[in-house]
Amino acid sequence: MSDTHPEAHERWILQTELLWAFGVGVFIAAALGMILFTALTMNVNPPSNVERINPKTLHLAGEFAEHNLGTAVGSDGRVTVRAIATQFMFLPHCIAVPANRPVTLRFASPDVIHGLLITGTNVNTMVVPGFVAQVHTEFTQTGDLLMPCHEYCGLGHSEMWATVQALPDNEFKPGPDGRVSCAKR
Amino acid sequence: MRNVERLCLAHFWVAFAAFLVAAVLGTWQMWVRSPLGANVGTPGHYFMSVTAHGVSMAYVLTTFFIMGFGYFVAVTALDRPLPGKPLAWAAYWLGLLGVVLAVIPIATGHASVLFTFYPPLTGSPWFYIGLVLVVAASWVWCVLMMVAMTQWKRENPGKPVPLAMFATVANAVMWLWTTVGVAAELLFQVIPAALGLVQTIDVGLARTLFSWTLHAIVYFWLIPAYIAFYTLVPRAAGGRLYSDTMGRLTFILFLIYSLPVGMHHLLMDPEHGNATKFIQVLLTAFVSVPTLLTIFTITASFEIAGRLRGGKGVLGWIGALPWERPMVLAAGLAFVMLGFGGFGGIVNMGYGMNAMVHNTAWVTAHFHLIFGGSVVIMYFAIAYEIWPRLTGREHISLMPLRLQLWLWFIGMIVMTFPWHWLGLQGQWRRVANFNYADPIIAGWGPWVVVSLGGGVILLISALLFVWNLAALHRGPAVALARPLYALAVHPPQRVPAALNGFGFWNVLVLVLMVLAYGFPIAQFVIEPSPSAIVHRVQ
Amino acid sequence: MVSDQPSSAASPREVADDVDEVALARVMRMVPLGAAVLAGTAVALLVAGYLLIYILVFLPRGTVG
Amino acid sequence: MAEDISPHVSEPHVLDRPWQVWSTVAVLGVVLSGILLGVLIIPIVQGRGAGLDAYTAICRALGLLPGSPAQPQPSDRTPPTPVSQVIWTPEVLQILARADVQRGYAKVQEVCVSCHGETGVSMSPDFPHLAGQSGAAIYKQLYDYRTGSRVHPLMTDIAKALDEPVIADVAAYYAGQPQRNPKPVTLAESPPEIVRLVELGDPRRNIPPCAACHRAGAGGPIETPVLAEQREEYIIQQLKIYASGQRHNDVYARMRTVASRLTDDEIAGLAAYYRAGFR
Repeated sequence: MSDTHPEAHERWILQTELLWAFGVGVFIAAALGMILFTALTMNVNPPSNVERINPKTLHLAGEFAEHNLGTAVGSDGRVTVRAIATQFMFLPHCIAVPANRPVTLRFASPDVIHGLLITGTNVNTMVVPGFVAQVHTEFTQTGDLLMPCHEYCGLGHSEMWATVQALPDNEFKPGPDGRVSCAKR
Repeated sequence: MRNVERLCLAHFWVAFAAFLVAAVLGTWQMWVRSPLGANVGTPGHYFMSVTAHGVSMAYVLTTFFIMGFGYFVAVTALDRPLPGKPLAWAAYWLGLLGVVLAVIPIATGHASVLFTFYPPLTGSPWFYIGLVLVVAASWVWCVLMMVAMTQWKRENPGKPVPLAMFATVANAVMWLWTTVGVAAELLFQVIPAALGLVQTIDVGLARTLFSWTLHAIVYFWLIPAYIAFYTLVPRAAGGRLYSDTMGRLTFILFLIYSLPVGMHHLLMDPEHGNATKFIQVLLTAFVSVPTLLTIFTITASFEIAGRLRGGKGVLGWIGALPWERPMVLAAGLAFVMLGFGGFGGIVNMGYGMNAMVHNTAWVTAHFHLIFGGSVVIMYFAIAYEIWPRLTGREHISLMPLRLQLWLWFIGMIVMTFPWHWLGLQGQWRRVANFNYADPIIAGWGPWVVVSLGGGVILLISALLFVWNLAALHRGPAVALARPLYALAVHPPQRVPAALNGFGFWNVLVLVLMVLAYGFPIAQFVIEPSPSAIVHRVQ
Repeated sequence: MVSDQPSSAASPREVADDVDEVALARVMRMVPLGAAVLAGTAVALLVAGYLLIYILVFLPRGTVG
Repeated sequence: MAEDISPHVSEPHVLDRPWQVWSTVAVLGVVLSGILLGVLIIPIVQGRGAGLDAYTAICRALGLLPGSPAQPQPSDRTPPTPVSQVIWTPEVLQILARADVQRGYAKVQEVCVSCHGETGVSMSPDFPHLAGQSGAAIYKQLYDYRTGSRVHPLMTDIAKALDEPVIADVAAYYAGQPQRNPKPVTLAESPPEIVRLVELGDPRRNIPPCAACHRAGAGGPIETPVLAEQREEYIIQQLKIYASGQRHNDVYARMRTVASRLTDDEIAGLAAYYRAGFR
């Protein structure tokens, strides 16, 4: 404490704290700045798509009926994957996706909360009954990837996983109906 | 001590008994999911254990420790008897009844829904009612803390409330705000479903209400560790607290910023849009401010102590600190773990980057390091520091205490560092048995075994901790209790009312909660999401 | 149980403290420098690590939205 | 250090004003900048890149419209008939809960006794035992027979003759019939690989444990049937026609997937395990 009045020294201490707080503010701005920069320039968001769907009648008809699941290439060339996360398996069990091309993955759950990630990629979402989970991404690597259910959904949770085949362009060949299924390995 | 010793000891022993059981279960779980424990136990056993581990560590250890420590602070910091002591005992027995009510269905496999309840999975109603009783008991504690402070302020007009008590009441006020979310979810959604009164549940609303509690509750657990940082550690290190005002500001910032940020647990959920998620990420960035202020203020307090003991040069004071004292050692180790855990946290908070780590072992590593590491090691240090005052007996030697703290630190680092690596590889959470034949998972096996090693070290440390405390009941009678609470470089003479009470801050919290959680909850009230059929795990 | 002195004393003398005021005055001329250096580098490392993991691990795994 | 309390320190409430003003400004500033960035700037910039007007992008960011503010929403084509028409709604569950066992018993006497027996113990190997079966499971199978999602030479016509409340009554009646609880051969004697299939499933072949759905209170799908004490031949036959896909009224192919991954002796082993009365 310098010989000045304790009052002045206490104010000096508070000034050092404010200086530190300013430094902390710079660091927080750096972290938030990176988030803002990639959001504005590369559309990097957490996957969110507030699209409601009735989990109880999911299997009857519509987008998530059993026959409509899997990878489909639209007339405009957009690749859309539709899959179901249900107690204790994903349907389809193997999903084929193209590498280095924009892909939209859509999931729904007819029963409880599930969640999924694809190892080595940024595909990650919860699958909440009542909503369609949608992830827009691009697979930057090829090969067989693992897609486990990463949210507790009952006693069979540990056995609930599917395989994702990220195929290079020459192997990703849609059939006449635009559907692509996994290559038998 | 105005005979609250038995009340505090009763709370602490319930807390540490639950802690010991949960530590054993945690280690068993890590063995079962490792390559060494393949085909041991069934998923039923595993998820029963995960539920018990979560409930014991997150609800029983924390709530009872915080209540016990709060009663201790209210009596020693204010130096007056505890108001409504019979009420405190009633709350204790209510909480204990709640714990028993919750543990029975867990042990019989009727509540394997984990401690974060995944509706529409619904357990036995007694499980939820038990937890509500524990929360109700903590509400009584909050009222007693506020009454104690108000009475003290009436008896000492104009004088600043001691920092330890100010922080404890800040924690109580924040906890009352915090429990609104889970109370609404349990009372209006989950318990009616568990009782069979309703057949469906609005899952989107349930997750949003639970997220309201899910983050602020970790600050309810964390603030006692920060009370130790600000009011016990500077004295133990033989120095002064660098700034008392900054201490008050830190606990006020915790009260304000820990509440409106819960939705960063739902970044990967489909039921909220990007806008509300970005707002909550930005607010989450500001919840790191009080922690970063604390790091500076307490390191400065350490520097004062180190220099007073002859530390020279820019960092010479570090070596001069009395590391042989458990409170000082624990604070140092806690800061290291807070650093690594904090790093894990800002990565989780990274808006889009959360997709890289959500629900992977990275998240498990984050909260084991911050809660299991820096907060719980400070719980140990607080227990070691105040046990002599509660039992009237002194530790024979500090060596076993230091050994226990080191083991906890080493175990935590060995357990959680592999988890960070495995999390980035995609290892997902809550798996009873891995398919180690899969080429991707096979690579994880050795790292899981390394983290199992860390788990075993933690178990040894947990056993040693309870042994140290139990042994102290038979230690030699203590001669004279050293003064406990730290003194600031400038003890506060006058403090603005804003830094001496919470009236104004509650208004600010209300405004923040309306801005941050208003729309997300309103969207379910305006148009409920399609409900899901209840799946009973009973 | 030996009663404990309150920490809310108006003036420091009321609370026994083994800190000598003159030594404290001498020490306080240097104090927050060491803390600023240590805590500053720690926080800088944290944020640098955050930015590195964002650029080197997260972004190469493909965009997400 | 000066000892006196300096006189010019003003009263607390005067000191208070700046604290309240500055803290409100700071906190509201943080939140409003968050709202400005999150609700306006990011969605509008991202929307422009995806060809969305500002209003749509903001509504998508807030969650008032489905879709991401940064990507066009994929279109969709609807496919042909579903696998099963049963919908588990609160109303259906109420019908099951309020089923009248007496009326069910009367209909059982009239129709079901000849094959399934009065107490649910069936007369021949190719008719399943129904004693103690889950009410929801019987309800779903009868409903599937009625809608043609499942076909059987006898059951299709019988189910078509029953309307929904009576189905619930028959289901409730048989669900109420006590199982014989034969003293099961001890767990130790049943082959370990079968016990492991029931308790742990097989992570390698992505088969979840049978107990994860079929054990009471496991929290699995609502329509999961009870397998304990079921006829061995019936379980084997059903697993085989699931594997071949001839029977396909299991929602999202849960049983078709599992059955197609089981070997024949595993199927036989599981059938013997459950006939022995294990839960």
